[in-house]
Amino acid sequence: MHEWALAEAVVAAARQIAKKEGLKEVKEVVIKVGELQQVELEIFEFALSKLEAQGFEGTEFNISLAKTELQCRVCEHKWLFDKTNLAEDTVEAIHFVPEVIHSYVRCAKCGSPDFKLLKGRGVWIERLRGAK
Amino acid sequence: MHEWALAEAVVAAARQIAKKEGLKEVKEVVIKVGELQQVELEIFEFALSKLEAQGFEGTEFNISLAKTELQCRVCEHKWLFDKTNLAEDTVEAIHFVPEVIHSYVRCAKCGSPDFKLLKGRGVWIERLRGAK
Amino acid sequence: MVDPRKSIIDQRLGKIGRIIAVSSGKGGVGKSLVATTFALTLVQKGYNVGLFDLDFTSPSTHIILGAEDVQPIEEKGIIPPVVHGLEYMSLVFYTKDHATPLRGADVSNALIELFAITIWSNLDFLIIDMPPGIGDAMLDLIRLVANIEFLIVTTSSRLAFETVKKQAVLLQDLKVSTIGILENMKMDNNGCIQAQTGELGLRFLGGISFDPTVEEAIGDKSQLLGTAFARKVAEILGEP
Amino acid sequence: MVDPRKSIIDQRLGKIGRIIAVSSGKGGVGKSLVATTFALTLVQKGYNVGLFDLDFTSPSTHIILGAEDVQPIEEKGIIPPVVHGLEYMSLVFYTKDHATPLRGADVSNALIELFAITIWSNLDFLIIDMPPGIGDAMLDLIRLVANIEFLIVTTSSRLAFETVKKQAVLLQDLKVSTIGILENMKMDNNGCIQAQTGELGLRFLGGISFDPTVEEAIGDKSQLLGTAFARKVAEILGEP
Ligand SMILES: Nc1ncnc2c1ncn2[C@@H]1O[C@H](COP(=O)(O)OP(=O)(O)O)[C@@H](O)[C@H]1O
Ligand SMILES: Nc1ncnc2c1ncn2[C@@H]1O[C@H](COP(=O)(O)OP(=O)(O)O)[C@@H](O)[C@H]1O
Ligand SMILES: [Mg+2]
Ligand SMILES: [Mg+2]
Ligand SMILES: [Mg+2]
Ligand SMILES: [Mg+2]
Ligand code: NI
Ligand code: NI
Ligand SMILES: [Zn+2]
Ligand SMILES: [Zn+2]
Repeated sequence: MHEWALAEAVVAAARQIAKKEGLKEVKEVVIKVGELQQVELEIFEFALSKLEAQGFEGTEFNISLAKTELQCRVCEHKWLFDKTNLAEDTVEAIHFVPEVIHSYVRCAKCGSPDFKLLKGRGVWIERLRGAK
Repeated sequence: MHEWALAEAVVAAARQIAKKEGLKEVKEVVIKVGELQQVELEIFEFALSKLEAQGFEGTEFNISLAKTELQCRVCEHKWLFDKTNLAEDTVEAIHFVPEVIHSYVRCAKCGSPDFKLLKGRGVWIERLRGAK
Repeated sequence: MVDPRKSIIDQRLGKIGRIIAVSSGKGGVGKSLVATTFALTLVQKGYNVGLFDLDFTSPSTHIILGAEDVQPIEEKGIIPPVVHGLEYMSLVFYTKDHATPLRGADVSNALIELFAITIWSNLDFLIIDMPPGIGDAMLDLIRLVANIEFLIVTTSSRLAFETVKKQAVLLQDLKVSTIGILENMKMDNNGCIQAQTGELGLRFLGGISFDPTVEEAIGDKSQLLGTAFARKVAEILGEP
Repeated sequence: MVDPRKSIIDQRLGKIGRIIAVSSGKGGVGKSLVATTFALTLVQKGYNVGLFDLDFTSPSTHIILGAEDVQPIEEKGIIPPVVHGLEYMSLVFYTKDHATPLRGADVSNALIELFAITIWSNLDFLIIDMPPGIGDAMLDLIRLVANIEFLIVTTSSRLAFETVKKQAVLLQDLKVSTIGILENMKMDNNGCIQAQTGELGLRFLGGISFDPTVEEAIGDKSQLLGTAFARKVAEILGEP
């Protein structure tokens, strides 16, 4: 449910961008959600729909998921995040703060916790479409 | 003159890449040198030419300079590195370890030392051209 | 690509009176002990107080508080549990007893995430326990938290003060609000740190002696607040 | 795009017998004092020794050594100056008395640069003074320095040992060589840290008392080596 907080951030950011770019109307906000954070899309979308009232009446929030790609800094192995073998607690911890993945997950090839998140971490705004 | 040490690193890296890619012969190593580090190109090229003997007899080391672009994390201002107003000592310190720029240079717009080096830091290999 | 999280931080911190980061370029000077005791002292005075542990790779405040078996609640954000009257937040809720090997960029990301999703109530004070150094966490507070104030802790040792001096000069240069310098585990009475603090144009907040009873009191709030250390913290910082 | 610097590090360190990082998840436990005294002790025994300060944002070893007016020489790389018989390297040669607000990525970059360009001679030992924590510097040593060994320093305090324990378990998991745990500024004789070190399956190297004469000796090599602290360091680490 903390998805609500993330939705508020998206709306606040969209408002800032619209202002900066001098948009009178925001037609579409293109949002990417990284798989790592396991955002519950229904809640996130529900929150966005409620927040629409705050100046985004006609706005379409276009959300798509992005796979989470990780790369080991030691052996350069790349892999996609997969929660299958993680405990429920762990997945929940990563849900709140994705970086704690470094406490729980290791490179499958060399065992290192020293890997980068190449993409698909959390929630970001790809672009705004609007009218001036 | 520590350019020699950087040249050795380039040759060692080129050898590793060539091995990894199974190249029998390396025809060209394309090298970029970021302006920030103020590498003395004559010494660097001289060192490379001496090091050629070590397995890079016919290799062309193709060096070009890259401007140094910085961006403030506070106000997002972007600018190009310019040593004009820096003390000689400071330029020398940055020559050895470019990151010490954070001790001496501030964002011209907001005064912050919290900026990123977007590009043009030091020496890197852009690509190798060879024959298998 | 825009990171939306930064845009909500002002709003998340909007209902908080003062935000004070207990900081030091140097490690092991007593930041965590001072921050925790300071926060508890303010609670005793009747203020609404939050304590936020930003030392992600070596968190200590949960040990000092004896904050076991508490966990944030997930609502329209993360609601910090109340520990001894403090709204308390730490990454340790999510890392438990696992080591947390984070590079600076991860520290920064985790910090931004926690600021974006933690829902503090109408606090009079939010006290932040900082990691040592002048790296990602300090730089992020400066850029992201509009009304941040730094309280700098040092010991009497040259090894601590040389670093703290550089940090204090930097914060002054950057026009970041600095409450002053606190000398912890004070060794003698020569007033050397006090004098040097004055030369920097900063306020010397006071000195706190080494108190051998503190170690025993770690994890026990009442015992901690009964130490000479805590009385001194209250004397120096009780009316911030 | 390839960073060539990493490819030369093995060669730069190739003539060095042992590389020991004096480390701690916790700050202020005595890493810098132990590392410096350890290195000086090895010099006294006739070994060829280097001391490399990797605590870029709060460097201390130059103060402990009293290493003023020295500077590396630029040749086919950077030749560390010899200070009290030690080949000595620190970023402070380039940052002087300026604060060095580096984010983790900058720490990592500066560390790689220094490893790539510093020309050590045929050393028996390179002692590394680490910053606190388990961030960029520790992770980089693990990935870049093949035969790195960690010596972990703690104090007797729960606040230090809780963090050190996590670090030690992590290093064991990663199969990184760890010499053992040193208990500095030891407070009592209950053997608690020693027992817990044993439970971790690690070697307990010994305990060193708080020595009030150390502060006076900072910056004066002969005085430092005459302290009870230094005698104890020599006793514990003299035959590593
Ligand atoms: N005034 C004091 N008297 C006794 N012990 C102290 C005092 N201040 C701090 N300590 C102890 O010193 C150590 C470092 O304190 P801590 O708060 O963890 O420092 P930091 O957060 O700066 O790393 C801890 O073991 C703590 O209990
Ligand atoms: N055994 C000891 N006796 C007295 N003072 C000590 C002892 N060990 C360390 N110190 C002091 O404790 C402080 C922290 O030591 P330092 O080496 O700077 O720690 P670190 O490098 O872990 O931050 C310094 O002021 C140092 O002089
Ligand atoms: Mg602390
Ligand atoms: Mg309240
Ligand atoms: Mg140190
Ligand atoms: Mg020698
Ligand atoms: Ni949630
Ligand atoms: Ni040079
Ligand atoms: Zn790996
Ligand atoms: Zn700026």
